[in-house]
Amino acid sequence: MLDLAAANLLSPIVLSFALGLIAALARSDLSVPEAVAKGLSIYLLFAIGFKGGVAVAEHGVGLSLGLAIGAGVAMSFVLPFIAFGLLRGMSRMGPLDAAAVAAHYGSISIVTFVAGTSVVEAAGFKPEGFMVAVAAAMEAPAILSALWLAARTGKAGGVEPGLWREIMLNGSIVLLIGAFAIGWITGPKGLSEVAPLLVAPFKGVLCLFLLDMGLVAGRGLRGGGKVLDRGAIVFALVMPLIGGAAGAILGAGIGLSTGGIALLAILGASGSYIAVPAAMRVAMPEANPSIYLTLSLGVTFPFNLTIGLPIYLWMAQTVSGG
Amino acid sequence: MLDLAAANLLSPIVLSFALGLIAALARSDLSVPEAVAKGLSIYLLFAIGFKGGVAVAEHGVGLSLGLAIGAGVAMSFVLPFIAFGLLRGMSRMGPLDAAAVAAHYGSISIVTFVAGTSVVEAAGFKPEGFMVAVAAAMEAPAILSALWLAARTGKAGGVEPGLWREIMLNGSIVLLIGAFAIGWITGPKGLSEVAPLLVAPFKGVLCLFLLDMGLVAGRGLRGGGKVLDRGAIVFALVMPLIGGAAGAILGAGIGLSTGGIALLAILGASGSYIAVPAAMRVAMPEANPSIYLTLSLGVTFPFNLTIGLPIYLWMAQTVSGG
Amino acid sequence: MLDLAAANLLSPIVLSFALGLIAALARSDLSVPEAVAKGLSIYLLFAIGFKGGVAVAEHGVGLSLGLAIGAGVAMSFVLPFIAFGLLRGMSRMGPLDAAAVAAHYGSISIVTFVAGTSVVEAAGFKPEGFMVAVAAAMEAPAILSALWLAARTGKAGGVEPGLWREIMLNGSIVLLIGAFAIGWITGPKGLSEVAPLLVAPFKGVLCLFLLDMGLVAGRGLRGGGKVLDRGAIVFALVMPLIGGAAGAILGAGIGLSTGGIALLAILGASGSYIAVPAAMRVAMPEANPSIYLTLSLGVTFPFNLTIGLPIYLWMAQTVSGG
Amino acid sequence: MLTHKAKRVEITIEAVMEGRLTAALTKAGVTGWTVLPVLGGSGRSGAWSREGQVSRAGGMVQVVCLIRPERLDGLLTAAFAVVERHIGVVSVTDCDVLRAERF
Amino acid sequence: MLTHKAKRVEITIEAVMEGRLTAALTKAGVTGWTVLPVLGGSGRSGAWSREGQVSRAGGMVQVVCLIRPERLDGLLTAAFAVVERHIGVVSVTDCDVLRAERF
Amino acid sequence: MLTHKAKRVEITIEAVMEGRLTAALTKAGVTGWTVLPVLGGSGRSGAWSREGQVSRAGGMVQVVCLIRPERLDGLLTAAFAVVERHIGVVSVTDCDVLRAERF
Ligand SMILES: Nc1ncnc2c1ncn2[C@@H]1O[C@H](COP(=O)(O)O)[C@@H](O)[C@H]1O
Ligand SMILES: Nc1ncnc2c1ncn2[C@@H]1O[C@H](COP(=O)(O)O)[C@@H](O)[C@H]1O
Ligand SMILES: Nc1ncnc2c1ncn2[C@@H]1O[C@H](COP(=O)(O)O)[C@@H](O)[C@H]1O
Ligand code: NA
Ligand code: NA
Ligand code: NA
Repeated sequence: MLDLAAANLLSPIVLSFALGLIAALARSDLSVPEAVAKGLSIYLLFAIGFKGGVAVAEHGVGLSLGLAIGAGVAMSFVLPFIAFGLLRGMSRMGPLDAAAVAAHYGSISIVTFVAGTSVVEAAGFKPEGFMVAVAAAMEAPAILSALWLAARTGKAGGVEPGLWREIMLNGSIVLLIGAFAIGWITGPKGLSEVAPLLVAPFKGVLCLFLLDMGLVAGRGLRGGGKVLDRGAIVFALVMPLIGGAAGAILGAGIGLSTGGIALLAILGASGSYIAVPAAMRVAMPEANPSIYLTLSLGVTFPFNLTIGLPIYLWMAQTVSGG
Repeated sequence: MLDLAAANLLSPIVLSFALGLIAALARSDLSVPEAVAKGLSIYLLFAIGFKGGVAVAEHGVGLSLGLAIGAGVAMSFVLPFIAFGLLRGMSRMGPLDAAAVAAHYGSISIVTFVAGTSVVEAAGFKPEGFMVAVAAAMEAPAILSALWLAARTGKAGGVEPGLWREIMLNGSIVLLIGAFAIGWITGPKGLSEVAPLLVAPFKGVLCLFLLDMGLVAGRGLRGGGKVLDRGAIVFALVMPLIGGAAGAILGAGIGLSTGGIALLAILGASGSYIAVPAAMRVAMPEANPSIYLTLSLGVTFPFNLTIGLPIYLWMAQTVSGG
Repeated sequence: MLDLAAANLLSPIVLSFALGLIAALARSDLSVPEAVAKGLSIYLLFAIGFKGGVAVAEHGVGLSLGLAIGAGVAMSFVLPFIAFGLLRGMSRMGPLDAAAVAAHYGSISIVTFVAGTSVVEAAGFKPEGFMVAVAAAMEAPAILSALWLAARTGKAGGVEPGLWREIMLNGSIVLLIGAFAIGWITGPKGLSEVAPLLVAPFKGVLCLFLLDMGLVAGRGLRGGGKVLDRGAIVFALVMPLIGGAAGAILGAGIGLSTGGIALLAILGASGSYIAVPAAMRVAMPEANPSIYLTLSLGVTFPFNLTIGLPIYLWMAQTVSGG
Repeated sequence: MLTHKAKRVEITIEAVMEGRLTAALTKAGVTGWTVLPVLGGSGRSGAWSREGQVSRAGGMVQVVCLIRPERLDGLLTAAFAVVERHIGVVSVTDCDVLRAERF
Repeated sequence: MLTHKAKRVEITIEAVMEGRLTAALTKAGVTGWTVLPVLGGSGRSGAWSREGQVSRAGGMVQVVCLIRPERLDGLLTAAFAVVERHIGVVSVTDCDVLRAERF
Repeated sequence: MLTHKAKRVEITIEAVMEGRLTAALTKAGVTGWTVLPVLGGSGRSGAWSREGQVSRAGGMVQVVCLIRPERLDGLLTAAFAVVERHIGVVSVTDCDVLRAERF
């Protein structure tokens, strides 16, 4: 596992993230235009969805897709309760902020998933293609748990119907599922037409995207660092390990391959920083965004990208005996 | 032809468009940033122009280039009169709106041309490289016809000189012709230097671009659908078939190859949604943009992309006996 | 050399620049969105830095890196004084504007460097990979010389500390050096992962970027042409030859390879139009930006790209006897 | 030129709330507004900039409404219901407009 | 600080007309203005947003002019000639400016 | 609705100076502002547009501050020190704000 961790730390992907982080902390004016960053993320979502769909077209799904989605959705519902309990115990965070943070850790980070796929495949494993569908299914349930937790504090407003449509149809879910469907329908023949764009340059694009993630995380840390107490930071390093272990155990339980187990662990371990923050701004505007964004993007994301991914892969190998 | 149509409907390109359309109709917040969409279209125009120029450098032009441009320009002038007559007969549209719509159908859609080139080449035909020059030449003449039609209603303002320069030098014409010239000058050697960017990833980029086209068309349909009566919608499905047939017959008449005939048919069938709308906003501001954009982009474009392209290719095979 | 010049003039890269220039001078509305242009430049900087670092990982550095950086920094300090003297003698420019222009010619243009690398490698030379580090080191020193020159006129404000950090940590320097470091650390293995994005499509991306540079240069010439007298224009054609000769002689003196000598000549010859203008706006707001931008971007950059690059390569071959 | 008295209301609000705000305006009978992008800003909840945002959750927009003076109160009441729990600011200026039939 | 009375004119107009508007302003002797991008809006011709546009025909921009009060009428006349047949709105506000020699 | 008198200050300034301006505002005790992007403009130093810029040196931004009337002078003095040697314009308008406790 140490070899793996070292190899991961010195990969172009992680180093690109580190470059962005350092540049932002040093207050360089280096920046990736918003439109370009969004363009890169469209590319990544389309590519990962498409390739997942093609893998399913090639190898079929069987029962395991349903089981994996069920396991993922259950995790997304349950993890916020664990996170909320930990936060209330470990840090001085109020119940509303704690509920908002908890939502992030039940949901998932698609970039962590993408980077994790790279690591898992580089280590020679072939995860199930349908795991991208599991990722999409795990985005939203955690928000429900968080709203329930917040409602108990009496501070969250009623959830208007518009919000649910917004969450379920948010751009990244639609793109991921849509590209997955296109890949499934067109299969290997379709992939061969678009492979020169979607397959070969993928890792390079991921580097550029992570450069921007580093910049954003660094800017967040510069501004948001002061709102966090020590307990919150420890939480942001421990919670992913709990989520990762949960994913690994569930994955082994439902009989996924080692690669699939690793990806479910990664989904459990990762924290949202796109879909959930947007929902929180609408539904719990009084919760402080600096807290949840800094934890999720500034602490947990770098932890997962550097040290976490090899750990989750090792967990997967351990539980699967592979 | 049915095989071809089915294959086309299930291609990644058409499915990407469908994904965008569905996402917009379902009111997902999925969106491609304006700058990225413009960047993709610059790529597509540059690539298609460049490759056309290289094809001419390899195979020469002869008389046929002049003939094809003449045929294209003539079509662009004449089709608006047919369109105007049909619209006045079939729908309740006023003369000014009808003239504006007519301009769109005389002019061309470069994305339809690009998608058509993919279909034609996938079917094993090698269209003349100079067809991109014909496409560029067909953008503007229809505007003249529409202004003449509108002038008869006494409602179009005088056309200021600045407008003509604007139309002839609009970005997409200049880029297409310029890239064509660069390809012609540098030939296959030049292409080999830029092929890894302009050739292999082309289809993948086209998918992403069509995803955005689907989003834009869907948003337009959501808002603009209510301004259209049934007659106008039927027009938007019949007119491309007329334009396509005209192009196929003219193309056969001047002795183009089967692939070239198909492309001229596609140019005749397609309706503008970039150059002409801009000119209409300046010259006929009283014409309702919802009408012409919804027809051209929301009805005719999807029709052409899905069902039209195989039909025009079949027309070309029929008239050329190939 | 004439062959080389002719081949360069008819390369897709130079023709793309010419297309942009012509389009802008003809007042076409063709434009590349700001965000896309910035995205392309991030790509180019990341790719050139990364490949430089990999080259160093493969071939080592030795003493020559230090020598080359020393030579480059010295040139960047000294060239502004020569430029200032020439400008005050040849044109009617005031001392403040002359100091600002001088800063540009001591500093470097990274796009000229990138295009030059293409030309040098196409001619079969393998420049030292560390030349990108030299390029980064040469950006800033010239600003110091210019501030000193301006201070003598009593017109430049005191330089606040914030400005220095801003210059040293400006985005392009950080990205270039950072990517260089990543390339050095990950070596050929890292490059193989990202090569499909960073290597093969590089020339094509450079074409699109130069299309935009042509557009910007053309727009600048249209507006800024009138502020220049004949002497200033002659300066903008002679100064790069002086800088180029200085670079070639220094490069030979410190024992660089022919390719490395050519790149040092190109760095000496090129004029900044990103880092230095920004610094000038802050530190010398009274200097007229139309003057320095038009000279650097509208006159010297096109000269270098078309005629200059082959000349500097020829200089390098002459002094190295190769 | 003939002008008419009107009010210019400028509402700076989170981008995620734009749709809700314009829906509330529409419901209150306000049919004209213009939305401007915002690059960054500072307020009680600290400073932010567009570049520091990963998500659509982050940015803000500025909604400008020109409205007849007698309709101002309805507009402010509708807008206030939306912005109440959210960060952002609202300002009102007297102005004159051309083509009053449009408002 | 010493300030001077001036007028702030805000013209929201289709992007395709921007060049024509600024040309008309220049002809009327107005030499200072600032152009802001517009993300979307709503008016008598319905709602639109930048994302729903394929073409440069679609968007709008906002042109802001600060001008001495006595020159307002010339500006409005020039602007009106351009916007007359087009969609868009014009508002005028009283303001004070620093550095009046610039106007 | 209950509103309070305030001033709206609009400062159009080079993008490279934005950081210096907001630092000066902060130093003068001003904590609220909004930054808008600018597409282009024209003034004594000629016309420019975002598309004609290669570098961050070129563009401008507009900083809008809503402030209590009694704090206006401090703001203008701070802003003036930054914009003094630079191109750009400053205008001040009377306005009313909701939620005055925010200012
Ligand atoms: N006094 C002000 N003047 C202008 N804009 C403001 C002001 N206060 C707040 N804003 C804007 O509203 C956003 C949120 O402010 P706040 O709710 O105070 O955190 C800020 O980021 C600014 O964009
Ligand atoms: N009352 C208003 N307040 C602010 N902006 C408006 C108003 N009415 C119209 N607009 C702007 O002008 C555009 C065209 O308006 P219209 O000509 O009414 O369709 C709209 O899309 C808005 O951007
Ligand atoms: N009268 C004005 N009204 C609005 N904006 C102005 C005016 N004068 C100058 N500007 C803006 O300030 C910038 C610099 O102006 P100047 O310092 O006069 O060259 C211009 O490019 C405009 O964006
Ligand atoms: Na999770
Ligand atoms: Na047509
Ligand atoms: Na130089």
